[in-house]
Amino acid sequence: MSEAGPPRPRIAISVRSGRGFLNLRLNPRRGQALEAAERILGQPMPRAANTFTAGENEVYWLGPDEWLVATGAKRVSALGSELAEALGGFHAAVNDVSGGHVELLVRGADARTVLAKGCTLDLHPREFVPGQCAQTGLGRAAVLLAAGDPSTCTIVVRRSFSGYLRRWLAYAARPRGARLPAL
Amino acid sequence: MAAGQPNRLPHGGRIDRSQPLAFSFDGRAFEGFAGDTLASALMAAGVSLVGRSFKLRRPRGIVGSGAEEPNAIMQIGEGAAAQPNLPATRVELRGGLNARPTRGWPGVRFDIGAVNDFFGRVLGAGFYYKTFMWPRSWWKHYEHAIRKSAGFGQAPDGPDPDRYEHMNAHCDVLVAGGGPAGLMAALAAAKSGARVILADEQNEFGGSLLASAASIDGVPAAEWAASAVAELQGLDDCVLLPSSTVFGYHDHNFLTIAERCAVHPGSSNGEGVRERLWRVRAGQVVLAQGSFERPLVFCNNDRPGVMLASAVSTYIDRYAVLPGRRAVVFTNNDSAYRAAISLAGAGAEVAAIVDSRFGGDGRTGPAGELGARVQALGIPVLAGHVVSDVAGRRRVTGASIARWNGDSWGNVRSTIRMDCDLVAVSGGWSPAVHLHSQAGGRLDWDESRHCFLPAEARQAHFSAGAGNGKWSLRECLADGLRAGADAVSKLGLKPVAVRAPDTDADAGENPIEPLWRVPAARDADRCPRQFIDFQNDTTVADIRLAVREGYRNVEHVKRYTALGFGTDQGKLGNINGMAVLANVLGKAIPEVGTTTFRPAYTPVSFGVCAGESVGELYDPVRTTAIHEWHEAAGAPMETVGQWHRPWYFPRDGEDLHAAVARECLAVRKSLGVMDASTLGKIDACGPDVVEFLERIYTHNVGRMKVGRCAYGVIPGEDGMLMDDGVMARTGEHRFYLTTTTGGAAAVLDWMEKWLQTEWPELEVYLTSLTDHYSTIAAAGPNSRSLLEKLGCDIPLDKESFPFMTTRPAVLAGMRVTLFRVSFSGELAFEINIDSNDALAMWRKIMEAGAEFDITPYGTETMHVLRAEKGFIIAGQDTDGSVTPVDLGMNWLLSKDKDFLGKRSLERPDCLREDRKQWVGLLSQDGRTVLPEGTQLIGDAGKPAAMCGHVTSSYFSACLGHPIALALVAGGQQRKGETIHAALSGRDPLPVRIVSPVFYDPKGQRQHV
Amino acid sequence: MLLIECPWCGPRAETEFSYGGEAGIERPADPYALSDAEWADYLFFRRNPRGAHRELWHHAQGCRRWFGVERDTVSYRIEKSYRLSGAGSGRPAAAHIEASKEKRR
Amino acid sequence: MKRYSALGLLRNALDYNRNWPAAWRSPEPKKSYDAIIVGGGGHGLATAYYLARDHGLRNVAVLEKGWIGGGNTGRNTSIVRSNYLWTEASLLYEKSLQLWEGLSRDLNYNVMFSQRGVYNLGHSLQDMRDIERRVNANRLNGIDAEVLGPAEVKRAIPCINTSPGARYPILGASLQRRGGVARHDAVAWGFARAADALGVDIIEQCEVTGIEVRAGRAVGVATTRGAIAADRIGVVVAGNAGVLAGMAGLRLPIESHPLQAFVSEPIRPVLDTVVMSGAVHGYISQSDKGELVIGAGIDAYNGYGQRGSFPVIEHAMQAIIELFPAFSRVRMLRLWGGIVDICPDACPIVSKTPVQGLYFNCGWGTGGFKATPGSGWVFAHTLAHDRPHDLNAPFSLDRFASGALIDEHGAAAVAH
Repeated sequence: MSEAGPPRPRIAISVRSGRGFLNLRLNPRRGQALEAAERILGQPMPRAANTFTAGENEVYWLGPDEWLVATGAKRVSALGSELAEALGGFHAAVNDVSGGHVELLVRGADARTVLAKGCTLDLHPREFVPGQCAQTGLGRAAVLLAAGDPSTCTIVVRRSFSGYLRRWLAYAARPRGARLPAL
Repeated sequence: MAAGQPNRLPHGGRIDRSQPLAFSFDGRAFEGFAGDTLASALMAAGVSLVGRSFKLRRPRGIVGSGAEEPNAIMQIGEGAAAQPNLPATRVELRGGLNARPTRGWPGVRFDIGAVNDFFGRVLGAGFYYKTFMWPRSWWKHYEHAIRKSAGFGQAPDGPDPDRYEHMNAHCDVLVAGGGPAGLMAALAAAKSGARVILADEQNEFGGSLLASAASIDGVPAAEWAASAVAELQGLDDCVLLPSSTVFGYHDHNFLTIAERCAVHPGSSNGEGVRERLWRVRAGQVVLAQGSFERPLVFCNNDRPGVMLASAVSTYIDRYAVLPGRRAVVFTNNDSAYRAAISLAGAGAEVAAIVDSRFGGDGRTGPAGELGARVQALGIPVLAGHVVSDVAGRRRVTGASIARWNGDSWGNVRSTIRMDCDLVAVSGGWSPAVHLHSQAGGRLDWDESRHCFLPAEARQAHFSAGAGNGKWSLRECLADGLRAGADAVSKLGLKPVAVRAPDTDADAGENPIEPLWRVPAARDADRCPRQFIDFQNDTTVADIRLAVREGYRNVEHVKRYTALGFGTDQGKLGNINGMAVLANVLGKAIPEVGTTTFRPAYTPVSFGVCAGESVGELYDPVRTTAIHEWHEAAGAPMETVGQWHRPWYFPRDGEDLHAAVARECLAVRKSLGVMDASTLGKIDACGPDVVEFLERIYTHNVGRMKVGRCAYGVIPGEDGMLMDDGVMARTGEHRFYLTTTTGGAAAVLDWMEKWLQTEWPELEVYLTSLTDHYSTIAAAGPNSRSLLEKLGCDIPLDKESFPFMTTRPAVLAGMRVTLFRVSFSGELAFEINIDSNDALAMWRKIMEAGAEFDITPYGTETMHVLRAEKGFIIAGQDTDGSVTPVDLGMNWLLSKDKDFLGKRSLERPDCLREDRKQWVGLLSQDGRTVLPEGTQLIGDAGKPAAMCGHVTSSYFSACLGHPIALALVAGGQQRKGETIHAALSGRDPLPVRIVSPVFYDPKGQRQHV
Repeated sequence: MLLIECPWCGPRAETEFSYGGEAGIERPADPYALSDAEWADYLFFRRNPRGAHRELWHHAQGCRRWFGVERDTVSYRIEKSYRLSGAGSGRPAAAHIEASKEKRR
Repeated sequence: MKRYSALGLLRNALDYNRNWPAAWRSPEPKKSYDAIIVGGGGHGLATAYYLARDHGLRNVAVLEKGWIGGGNTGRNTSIVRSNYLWTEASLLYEKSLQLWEGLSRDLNYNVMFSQRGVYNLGHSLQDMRDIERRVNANRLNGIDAEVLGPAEVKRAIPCINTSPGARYPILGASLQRRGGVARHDAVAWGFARAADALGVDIIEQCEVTGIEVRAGRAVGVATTRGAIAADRIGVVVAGNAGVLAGMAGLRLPIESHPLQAFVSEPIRPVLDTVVMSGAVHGYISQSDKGELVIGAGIDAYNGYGQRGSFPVIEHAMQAIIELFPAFSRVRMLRLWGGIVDICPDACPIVSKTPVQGLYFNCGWGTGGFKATPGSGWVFAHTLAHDRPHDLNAPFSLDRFASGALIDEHGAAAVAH
C-alpha cells in the first residue's frame, strides 16, 4: 500500500496486555473501609470524582462507592483476596473483572483530537489534566478515559466492545490531510 | 477578455487568472478561473438561463450570489458521487466539474413543461386539492403523472464513496459568520483569552468585505479581513473554520456546524473526509451571519436578468464578472446605489436608478454621499418611480417604468420603457435571524428598518452586525466588537480593550421606504405574475387566493401556496410574502406573525449528520472471547441485540435443519458444547441482599442454601414477565445472578433504580460480570466424563455435586465456577471462566471431547433443546403481555412475601381464565412444522376468532416429530383439545393442545 | 443535545444518560391496601406537567448513579440537579431511610 | 358548499380565480352548542364532521387555540396503515383506513391518499417471527398483509440495501399494499370545509381555559373568547390532553414526548413506497414533490417544546443510510418536532370519563395521523350515544385499572 499523500493524524494505538482489574465497592463514609483498602493497595484511593491515583496500581474513581483497580494480571488474584479479607468486616464488594476489560493506550499529538471525534467530553489539555479520568462514551461504546500527559490517554473498555472500539479508533485515526485543529 | 468568457472583466476580482478551469454545464464546455463559483463562471460565460421553476417551468437565471439562490439548482457530478441540488452560487469551481440543470425536459433551454406557464391560472395555489378526484380509482394514475415531475436533482446511484466524521468541540465563544462583525467579535473574544471558534460558510473569511470597495484602517477591506484572520490564527485556542455553516442552534447552547473539507465531491476516496459535523457546546455565541437582500415584487420579476443589487456588486467586485451591459437599478433604499456605482465602474451603462422614494418632495435622488457619487457618474435617478414590468422571456430586454403614488394596490400606467439586459433590484434587507430564532429567541418588527430584528436572547447568545440590523460597515465593525466583549464579560472574563477600526465606507443616510408590491396596469389577480417565492412559483395572486379561500393564518398561507418550502427555504421570499399577506389582510406585518425557524439554516447532507457511525460502525458488534473459534468453524451468526452469536455449526454441505438435527441428537445422545457467554451476569452482595432479591424475584430467595441454584423470574411492576435466569447463592450475603442476553443491561438498570431511588436503605452492591466471565455449557450424558477427563479438583458425582448447585473448582488447571444447571434437560455443566482463559478452555474441551464426538452447537439447537423441555425464551415466548401465571409458573410465586408486580397480578384482567396461556402444540398430521407466528383459531370455519399464536416451533429430531409452543386463550385448562392453525394458502391445520414439556417430563435426565 | 449536570461527575452530554421519568413516585407501602384504581394510579398516571418537572436521570455511561433533575418541559431549561440521598431531593431521604428501617424491624 | 369540480376549476381560472368562496367560515362563537370539540386538529375536525354527517348533530363548534391543523396534523410523516398487531388496534386502524380510501370523494377535497404500500422490515429472526405473527393476525382480521423475503424487497425497492453483510441485514418484511401516505394539511382543511358545510362552527384563535363541571357533569367551557355552554364536550388535543384533563379534575396515564421528523431537498422519484424499520430505527417515504420524508425516534424525556435532541436526528440519518446507502449525499432541508402523547401501552384512549358529558380522545402516540378519520368516526359515535362504539370500547380509560392493556409496544417495535 502506498503511503504517499497528505499525512495521517499523528496517533498510535496499542493494547496493554497483561493487565488485571478489580472492581471495588465500599462506602467511603462508613468506618475505615477506605483506609483499610488503601493499606492493602499501598496507595491512596481517589476521593474526588473523576480522578485516579497512580502508584503500584492505578485506582480509578468510578462512582461515589465504586473504584476500578488496574494492576498486573499476575498480581490481581492475590490483591483481590487481600482486599476481600481486609474489607471482610465492612459492607464491600471486591470482584475480579480482569476478563471483562481491555486497556488501550492512545498516544500522539493528535490523540485527543481523534478521541474528540467520538467523545463529548472536553478533552482540552487544560480541562482534562493528568490525574483525571472519566467514564463516558466513545463512538457507541462506554469507556473509561484517563488522562496521562497531554498526548496520552488510557482507555478501558468492556471486552465485548473492544473489537468495535478498535475498529472505530482505526477509522477515526485514518483520514489523510484533514485539517485537525488542536483542541 | 478571457476566451469564451464574454462577461469577464479585464481586471480585478478575487480570482486567479493564471488558473483557468474547464468545466461543463448542460453538456457544453466552458472555462472559468480558480476562485470562481459555478455561478460566477456561468455568468462570465454568458449563460443566463440556468434553471426552470418548479411548477410553471418558467425560464430562470441567477438571482443571488449566496445561500439564498432559488433558481440555479444544479446536479453536480454523476454516479455514486453525484451531488443533487447544489445552488451554483455555493459550488466552488474546479477543473472537470460537470454541472447539469435539474429542471426542464428535454432540457433547460427547451422545456415541454413550459406549457404549464400558459395553464398557470388553473394551477393556482392549492389547485391539486380541488381536483384529480374523479373517478375515485384514478388518483394513482394522476399521481403517477404528477410524480414524474417531482424533484430537482437525482439521488446518487450507489453507496457514498466518501467519508464523514463528527468532531465534538467546546469553546467559550462560538462566532457564527466571519464577516466584519464576526471577525471583530472573534478578535475581541480571543484577545481576552477566551477559547473561540469562528465559522463561516464561505471558503474565505471576510463576508461582505470580500466584495467591498471600502477601506478599513487605510487598507482595502479584503486586505484588512486577511490581516484579522492572520491575527486570529496567531492566538491560542482560536479555531478557524472556513467552509463551515452553523446550521443548527439547539438547546443548552449546543450548535451544529457542517464543514466542507474536501472541495471536490468524490475526491476523498475513502481517505480524506468530505464533510465534518462539528458538535459544539459553546459558553456564549455571537451570531453574525449577515443579512439577505430582498427582491422587489413586480410583474415578471422572475425573468433571467433580474438580480439582487448586492449580487450584481458581488459578481463585479469579487468575481470580476459583469452581469449585464445596460442596467436598470430598481430600489427602495440606498444600498442599491452601490451596485449602480459598481456597474458604472465596470463599464456597464446604467440606464437609470429607479427609486420608489422621494416621490413627494420633487427631489431627484438621495441626499448625501451616495447621491453625490451617482450624480458625479452621470447616472440618472428616477425618483418616485417603480419598475412595473419587464420584457423578455429568456432574458430581460427592457423595463417598464411608472410613476408611483404610494398605493401598492392601485393601478399604474407605465410611461417610460427602457431597454436593458439587467434589472438590479433591492427591496431592503432582512437580517439572517435564523439561528437566533432556532435558539428560541423572539423577533421584533423594526418600523424604521422594515425588517425583523432579533429580540432578547433565550439562550447565551448575542447578535451582531447586519444580522442585528446594522447596515453600514462602520456600525457592523463596532457592533461585532461590542458583541464579542459582551460575550466575554458574560463568561466572567475581562474583555481586553480592542480598538474599533476606522473605515471610509459610506453610511447610507436616506431611510428605506417600504415597497412590498409594485402595482401594475391591471389588478393583482389579472396582471402578469408577480413572484414572491421564485422556486415554488408563489405569486401575489396566490396569496390573495389563499386569503380569499379562508387560509388566513400565515402558516395556512405558506402551506397552501408552498411559500418558503423550497430548497432556499424562503430566504428571499418569506418577508415579502408576509408583508403582502399583511397588506391583503389589512394588518400590520408583526400581527401576521413571524416564522419560527428550524434547522437546517442551509441544507446539510445526511452523511455528515450520520458521521462515522455507518456501515460496520453503525452499531457495535459485541462478540464473546471465543468468537474467533466460531468464525473459524464457519458458523453463521445470529444477531441477538448487539451480539453476534453462532447460530449453528454446519458440517460440509449441511443446511440449518440438518445441522440442527445433528447437533440436537449429539446433545441428547452424547455431548454438546455451546458458548453461552452472552448471558448477563451480576454479582449481588451485601447484608440486605436477600431482602432486596426477595422484592425483585418471585420465589423465596431466602430459602436458598449457600451453593444452591434456582430459576427465577423478574416481573415488571405491571406483573408482566420482564426477564428470567438462573441465580446461585454463593455466600450468606452474596448471589450470582444471570439474565437473558438481551436483558442484561435492562435488568441491572432495573435493580439499580430500585436500590438507589426507592430502597436506599438496603445495603446491596451490584457488579456486572457479564464480560468478565465466559460461560461454556457442556451438555449431554457424557458431560460429566468430559469434565473428569479434563481433570477437575472436586468430585462431580451426583451426590457430591447435585443438580442445581454450584461449586468453585479447578478444571484443566484453570480456575472456574461450575454450575450444575441445564437448559437442555440433559446432564449438563455450565463452566464460568475468566474470559482471558475462555478460548484456551474451549480448545481443551474440544480436544478432550473428541472421544465423545463432542459437537459444538449454536443458538438454534439451544432453542430446540429447551423447547423440547418446555423452557421459555423471554422475548420470544413472551411479548410484554404475559405474566408468570400465564406461563404456568404459579409454583414460582411466593405466597409469603410481596414482590414487584405481585399486586398487578390481582387485577381483574390478570385473573381472567381466558387469558392467553402458554402450552405445547402438536400438529395433528404429525409432520407440519408450524411457522412461528402462526395464528390459532378455535375451529376451521370462517371468519375465525383468533385464540392464540405459535411462539416457538421446531422439528424435534430426538422425538421424530414437530413440536410447537403457543399462547392459547385459557390454554392450561384445554389440554387435549384440538384447535386449528391458520396457515396461509392452506386449510387450517388441526393441532392438539398438550403440555409444553415434550421430553423427559419427569426431569430425570438432568438429575443423573 | 441537553447538558445535564450529574451531581457527582459534573455537566455531561445528554447521550451519557438515560431517562427515568417523574421523580418522587413512591411505591405504596402496602399494595394490597389499594384499590385497582389506586394501584393503576401509582403504576401509570404521571403529572406530565407543562413547565417545571422533577424527574430522574441515570448517568448510565458514567457513575451509574440515579439522581434528580428539575427541568422545564417547555423551555427544557434545567433549574437544578440533585442527589437523591442528599438535601433537596424532593423527598426527605434521610428520614425516609430511617422510616423504612423502622418498617423492617 | 360549492363543490370542487374540474369544470369549476376551469371556470374559476378564466375568471382569474377571483370568485372562489372561503373553504370554511370564521364565525363568532355562539353562547351554546349541542357539542363542543376542543381541538381543531384532524381528529377534532373529523369528529365534528362525522357528528354532523352521521349523527345529525349540527349545532357543533370546534374550538382551536391556534390555527386548524397546526399541531401534530401538520407535523407528521403522513403514513397511513392498519397492520397493527393486536386485533383491537388493527380493527380500529382498519376502520380508519377504509374511511381514508373514500375520503377525497367523501369530503370533495383531494387529501391525496396514495396507497403506495408500507413495508415493515425485519432484521433478526425475532423480527421475522413478529412479522409472521402480525401478518397472520391481520389476514384473519381481513386486513391485507403479506410476508416478503429479502429478494422480493429488493425487487420492489431497488435502492434498498439487502446485503447480508449489513450490520442489521434485511431478512424480510411485511407489506401492506393498501397502506400509504396522504397530504397531511389537506386532511385538516378537507374535514374543516366539509364540516363547515354541514353547519359546524370552526372557531380559530379560541383557547379553552377552563371546563365547567356542575354536579359531576360538564356543562361548558371558558375560553379566551368567552364562556360557551355545551351538552357534551369532546377533547382531542394532542400535546395538551393532560392540561385539559386537569381543568376537569381528571388525570390521564399519558406522558408527552418530543418526536422529530425531517425532509430532504426534493429529488427525482427514487422511492415509491413507504419503508419502516424497527431495529434500524427509521421510516421513510418520498413525497409527490420529491422530498424524502423521514421520521426519527422519540426523545426519551418529557417535553412540550416541539423540538428534540440532535443525536436522535443523527441516529435516524445513520439508520436511513444503513437502509439506503445512496441517500448519504442527499441533504436535509428542514427538521421539526411534534409532541406525542404516549400511553403505557402505546394505544390511544377514546373514552367517556368519570365526568358526565366529557369525553377524551388522546394518547395516540406516534399513530395519530393514520387514525384521523377513524378516530373522529368512533369519537363522534361515542359522543352521540354516550357510549363507545365496539371499535373503541377496548380503548377506554378504565383499562388501566383492570389491566386490560393492549400492548402495542411488545411485538410491534415500530408503532408509528
